[in-house]
Amino acid sequence: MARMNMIQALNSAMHTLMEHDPSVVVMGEDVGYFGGVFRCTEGLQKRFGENRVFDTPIAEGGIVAAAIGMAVNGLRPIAEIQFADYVYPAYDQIVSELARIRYRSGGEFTAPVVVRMPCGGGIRGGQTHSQSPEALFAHVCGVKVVMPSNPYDAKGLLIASVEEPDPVIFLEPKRLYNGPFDGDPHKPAVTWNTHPKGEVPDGHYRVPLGTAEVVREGSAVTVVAYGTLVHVALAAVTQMQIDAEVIDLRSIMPLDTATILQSVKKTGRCVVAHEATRFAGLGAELSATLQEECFWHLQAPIQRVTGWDTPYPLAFEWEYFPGQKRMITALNKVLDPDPEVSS
Amino acid sequence: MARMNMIQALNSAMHTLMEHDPSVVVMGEDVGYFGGVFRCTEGLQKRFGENRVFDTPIAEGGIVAAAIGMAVNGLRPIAEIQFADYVYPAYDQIVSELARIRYRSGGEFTAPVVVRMPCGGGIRGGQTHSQSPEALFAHVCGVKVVMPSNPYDAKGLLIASVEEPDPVIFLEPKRLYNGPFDGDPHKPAVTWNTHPKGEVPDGHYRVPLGTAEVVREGSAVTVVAYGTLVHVALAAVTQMQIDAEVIDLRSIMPLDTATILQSVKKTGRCVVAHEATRFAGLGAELSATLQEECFWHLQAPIQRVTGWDTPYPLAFEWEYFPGQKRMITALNKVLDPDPEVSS
Amino acid sequence: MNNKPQLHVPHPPARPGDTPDFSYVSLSPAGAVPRPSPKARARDIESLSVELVRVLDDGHRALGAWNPDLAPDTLREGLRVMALTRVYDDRMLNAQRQGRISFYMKSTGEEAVAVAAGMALEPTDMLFPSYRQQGLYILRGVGTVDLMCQLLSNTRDMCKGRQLPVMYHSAVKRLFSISGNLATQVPQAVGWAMGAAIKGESSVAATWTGEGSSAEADVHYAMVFASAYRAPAILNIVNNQWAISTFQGIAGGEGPSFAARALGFGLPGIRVDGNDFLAVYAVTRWAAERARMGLGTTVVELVTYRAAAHSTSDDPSRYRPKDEQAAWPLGDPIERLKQHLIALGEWSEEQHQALVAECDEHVTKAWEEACSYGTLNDGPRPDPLTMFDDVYHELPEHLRRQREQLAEELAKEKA
Amino acid sequence: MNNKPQLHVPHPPARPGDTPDFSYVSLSPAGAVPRPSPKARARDIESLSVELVRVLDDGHRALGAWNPDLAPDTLREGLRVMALTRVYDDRMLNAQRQGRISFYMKSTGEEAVAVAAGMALEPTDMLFPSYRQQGLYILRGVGTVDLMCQLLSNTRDMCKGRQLPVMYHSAVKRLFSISGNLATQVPQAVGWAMGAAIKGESSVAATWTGEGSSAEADVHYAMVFASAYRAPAILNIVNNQWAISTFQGIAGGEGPSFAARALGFGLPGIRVDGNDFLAVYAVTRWAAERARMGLGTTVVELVTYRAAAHSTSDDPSRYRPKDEQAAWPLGDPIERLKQHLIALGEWSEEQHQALVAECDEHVTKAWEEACSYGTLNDGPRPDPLTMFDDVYHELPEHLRRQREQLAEELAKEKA
Ligand SMILES: Cc1ncc(C[n+]2csc(CCOP(=O)(O)OP(=O)(O)O)c2C)c(N)n1
Ligand SMILES: Cc1ncc(C[n+]2csc(CCOP(=O)(O)OP(=O)(O)O)c2C)c(N)n1
Ligand SMILES: [Mg+2]
Ligand SMILES: [Mg+2]
Repeated sequence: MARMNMIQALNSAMHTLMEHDPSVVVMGEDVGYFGGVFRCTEGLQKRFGENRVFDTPIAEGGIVAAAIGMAVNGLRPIAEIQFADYVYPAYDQIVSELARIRYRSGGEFTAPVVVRMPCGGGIRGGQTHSQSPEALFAHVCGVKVVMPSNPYDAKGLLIASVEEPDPVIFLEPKRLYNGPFDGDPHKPAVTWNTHPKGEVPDGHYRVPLGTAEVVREGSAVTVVAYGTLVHVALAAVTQMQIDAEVIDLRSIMPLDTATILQSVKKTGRCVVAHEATRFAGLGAELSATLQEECFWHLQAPIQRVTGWDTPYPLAFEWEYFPGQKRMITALNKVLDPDPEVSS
Repeated sequence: MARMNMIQALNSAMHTLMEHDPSVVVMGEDVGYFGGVFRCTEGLQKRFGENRVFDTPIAEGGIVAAAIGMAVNGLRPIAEIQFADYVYPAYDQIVSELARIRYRSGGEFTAPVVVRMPCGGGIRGGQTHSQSPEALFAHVCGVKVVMPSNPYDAKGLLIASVEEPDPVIFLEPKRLYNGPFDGDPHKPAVTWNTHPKGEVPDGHYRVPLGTAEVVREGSAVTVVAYGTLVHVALAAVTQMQIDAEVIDLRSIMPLDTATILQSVKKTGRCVVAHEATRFAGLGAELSATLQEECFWHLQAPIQRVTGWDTPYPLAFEWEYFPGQKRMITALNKVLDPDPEVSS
Repeated sequence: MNNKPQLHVPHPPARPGDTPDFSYVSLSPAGAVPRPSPKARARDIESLSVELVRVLDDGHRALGAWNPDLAPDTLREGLRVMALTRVYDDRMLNAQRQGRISFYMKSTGEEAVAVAAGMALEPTDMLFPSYRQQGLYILRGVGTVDLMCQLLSNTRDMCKGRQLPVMYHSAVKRLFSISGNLATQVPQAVGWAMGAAIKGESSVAATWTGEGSSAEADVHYAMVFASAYRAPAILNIVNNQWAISTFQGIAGGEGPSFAARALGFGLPGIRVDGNDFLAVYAVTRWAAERARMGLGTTVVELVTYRAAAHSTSDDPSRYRPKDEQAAWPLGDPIERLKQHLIALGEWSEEQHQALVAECDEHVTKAWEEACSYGTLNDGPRPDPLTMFDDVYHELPEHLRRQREQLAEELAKEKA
Repeated sequence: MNNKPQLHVPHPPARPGDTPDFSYVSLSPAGAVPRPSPKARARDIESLSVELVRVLDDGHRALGAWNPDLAPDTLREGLRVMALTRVYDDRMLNAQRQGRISFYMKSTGEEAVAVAAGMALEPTDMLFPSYRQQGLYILRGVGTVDLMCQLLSNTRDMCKGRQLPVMYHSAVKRLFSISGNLATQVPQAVGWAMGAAIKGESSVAATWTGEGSSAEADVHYAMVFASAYRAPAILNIVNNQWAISTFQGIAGGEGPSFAARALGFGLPGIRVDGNDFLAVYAVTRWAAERARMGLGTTVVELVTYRAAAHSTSDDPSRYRPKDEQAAWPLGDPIERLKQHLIALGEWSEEQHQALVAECDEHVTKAWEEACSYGTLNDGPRPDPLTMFDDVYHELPEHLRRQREQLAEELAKEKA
């Protein structure tokens, strides 16, 4: 056991994986000698050599394509995309190829590639360093989609993802790299040092894909969140002193529907939350499924807490970010719905 | 007025636009001399010359990028992507550029490009000639998204889209090119000849973006659909002899929420339907919004009728396609919900 | 030359009604292009990208340093595979016309770019073809019945009914799954080759893509990565002059050749007569040898002509002269190899007729067997519920439920 | 040369602690490279892609056929803009260090690739820069205050608070909006140029992108389209040796040069000393003249060195020797132009000091004014509700509601 931030936890995961399995390789822009712009791959090239950890040209489509070829050849590539905002040049290789190879070849060929990328805002990155594109992958069958909210899960999920026979899009909320963040930019930053999930085993362990975690039990309302919004939700319900259940999805595809449904059937009220834009975002899927499955238990319409349907503006980052205020408004609506107003 | 199928209507729209506005140009793979693999651009090069209608290299990203540059230079390009399944190489230029230029330049630069593409299945196209990627664009703020279901709307929407100051993703359900299709592949194909929406004015008219059409009035249940599913819905409710209201969205972004809400508040029951895969599809957005806004009016959970969350398999096209059977099952569920089973 | 910029749009030399004209195809005499050592530095052999490597001359003799000196048996084997490919293509086109399969794409006139190249490689080399190299499947011994079952989407379809006809694959024969999305396989092949290098294996990856498709980003990625990492790969660009209705000049622009695209990346680019079995074999062998020595990727432009329609959905008479193929200066690959063997005294018209008859019979038998496993319209049908398999390695909960829902729909149908 | 393939990974010649070594940069003597006619056929001038066009020699004289023979006033104007750019960069870096702005990117050491090229073009030519050509904005007279307000995201920010610092634009000055997504502007510039050709206008589009970014698909698209349609465009690849921590060899691979990538497309590729004001001017002028004659696109590789950190988020001492710039063989563009002017008797150290002082004062004043419109931490702030504008040309209903919701959030905050 050691205290780690999320960067160290991811680094530890890659160390562990590479020690155990010679077929694991790490590739991406600036990941080699430099160790990555967020330092997630620090020390890997020194330890495992250039044959297994190397810088790539700035060509995200080429990175994913080459990783696919390597995976078809029996390797287990971990490809880093420097920012999730820059994954779109690789979108065709992900959607048309990575997600389809098993299917279209009747299961004969597979490409178990993990594509890691930092996502989300809160670091003054402006509209091209802040995006959360998970819905754009969730809608594409054939890839799995993961987003940890803490160091422990980050390591366990990354190990599970690399060991997974299916390709995985691994999204890392960069605002959480150095500490949990409850959505209040005015508070001094906190580190993972005192957080229970900053306690990370040294060796090999997995957090299985497709299992959500109930991070806070409660019976008055359910908040379904992932990534940064888990911390915002916890802070908001604490502040409100309500008996809320908070669920951290961790895995977006496959989705742990059972855990969510069970909770909402219990509470009868639900808020779904993410940082990504709202329209046709993952919150819509969660809300739609929940109302299909829990309709007769619902005491109020499910509310979505999300980023606005605009790009992520630099100067208005905190007005964009779905922070505690937005969360509290939604929780209040759900706890005390007004049939006149909301319909 | 003339009788037209959807191909002729689109062709007529482009003729009309190009006659009226010298800045309109048409570009894409095989659109020039040949007139397009679906013949939508037939005769345009002959009429307007190679300077305004030309073949492009097979490089969808280049097509959209060049169209952006041309639009920034004051032209109004209509770019054809041969199949919607092949739009992903252009995804970065659409998401990061086309959708963002107005915003990031504070409104100083704009790129009013229309990207046309045939979508949807039902023509034995298999997994790479059948996709409906509308949700992947709807989630991206800054582009508008349109899908006509008939010749009249196709022409009016295309004219409106090209005259629109914002970029538009224009999706054409190719199964509807030659006739309405109610989802039953065993019936003989019908043409647009006898369909009222096959009656298309010769000259200039617009169907404004953001306006849905109530194509059938009713009070028992609302079906919200677009593209092929409009026809499936009409056939299904006719077969069931129920007093259903059927709404053709036509425009996905902006969405005519007012028309849908009004209908669902009236009927208290709703099915949303599209051909695209279900998970995080547009149906989720519709369902989520409806339950937020009409919760207290709903008599039953909203049901989604969609393609499955698999690629579109060639041999099982009709098992994949959300046809009347799937529609009827959903309608029955909504009309006669079983609180025990569905929750 | 103009005084003002204006949009220049490349034109094919001839449209329907015009006289075919291939004067734009620059040719070198057979035997004329020197063969450098496979260890040559790329910069010293740049002229290979604009000349045309040819071995067989018009008198059917094999000339010059690129002559691979193949044994007659090898040549006959090449002829057999090409002949079988052609018969297979012709028969499958008929099957499509008869409504037995829904779609087909022929490789007629360009059989050598697959077969000769494939023969020059080792069975352990991995191939990433496009949809027009069926010759590779036949060469590597994927059963004709298996191929046909794919076309029929029947109960024995290797793709389990999921893919358009011709989108074959074979893991055991090291033939990668064909994608409907053009050119995506090209950088994948480079990645595969990088993997071989990482593992210290001496296998080579070879990939094929059309000249039209070379405009896609993936071909650029492939060259960038190949250049950086010296991947042991061969990138074949099949220049068959047409991309559906689009003339090769739209993708080729003002460029000297498609092979020349390699030079800026420090990769050798070789332009070869794609209808000359011996030349294609020799160039592929050269590139493979070079790759196996750790000297990286070669780009090969195979100059050929798409004699058939693009696909069964296409009608080329709408955009090119009907008699264009007759004017094609590089002839037909089967005819040329046949005449060469005859000139060598190793083959005869009679033997050739017998070969074609044999191929015919083989295809007929195979077709009968394949149809017995189901066709579009009758016979056994694969189970629709399998459509949920292989999206992931296990069926996730949401797909399990959708599968159940479909099963109910199907049950209703029966009821 | 090895006997087995193995993954070759290109290395920079020196990492921290090593002695800098630029022997890999091939140089030509000033004045040595002949200047062909702008009407020359691309294939006849291929050597320009590997030689290095230089005008200024080590003795500060202007030599050879590429000497653009500029009037001293023009040279002084170039010097002034470069000096102002450098002062601006230095001061904005300080502002970032002091926490007044959140982020900054300097162009130090590569001012000429923007300023000299920009001066060689007409005001009606459209420019598509990357984030490291601030010199173009200064050259075209976008107000320093306006640029600073962008950096400050304040009430007068042209980007309305939406973009990262340095992502400027100016429609009136024909400077396209800078994208955070690398290289996307390159094929857009070609599209713009195609548009000019379609309209029959003689304006040229020029674009700049880094050598690292040249690996992106967009650069390939740009060359493919430029080659097909003879677009009147200039594609500048700024090879400043580094892409963040990544050595130029990762994008350059085994290639002879980045300029040489053009040749396979039949486009001229010219490699030029990017720190030589006169050479950059001359080459740009040549390419623009060619484009205006309807002869299409030229690719220019500007060889320079990124003297500063990649951005304020970067620490280059982690990946390259600290003293690398001192060893850079092409010196500093400002120093070289200054010495040339002095050698001509058209400038002096005193005048130069006065110029720098003037720039300094100008920047100080501008900064004061800019800050008065608001900074990160204090002063007036733009209205957050404007974030909903310009997503579309009109506010759609869903954004109107979201805007209302935000207004309520903000009202609560105040309350
Ligand atoms: C990404 C993508 N864009 C467009 C298409 C449609 N398409 C299929 S084949 C083809 C022409 C390809 O021409 P070429 O590369 O020359 O190969 P050939 O058919 O001549 O063998 C096109 C445009 C596609 N399949 N994929
Ligand atoms: C598509 C994309 N991928 C990655 C990045 C992250 N990134 C920003 S600058 C940069 C390096 C660019 O290097 P180069 O093109 O050489 O330009 P330079 O910074 O040297 O001017 C990278 C990788 C990005 N902005 N966009
Ligand atoms: Mg072709
Ligand atoms: Mg650089």
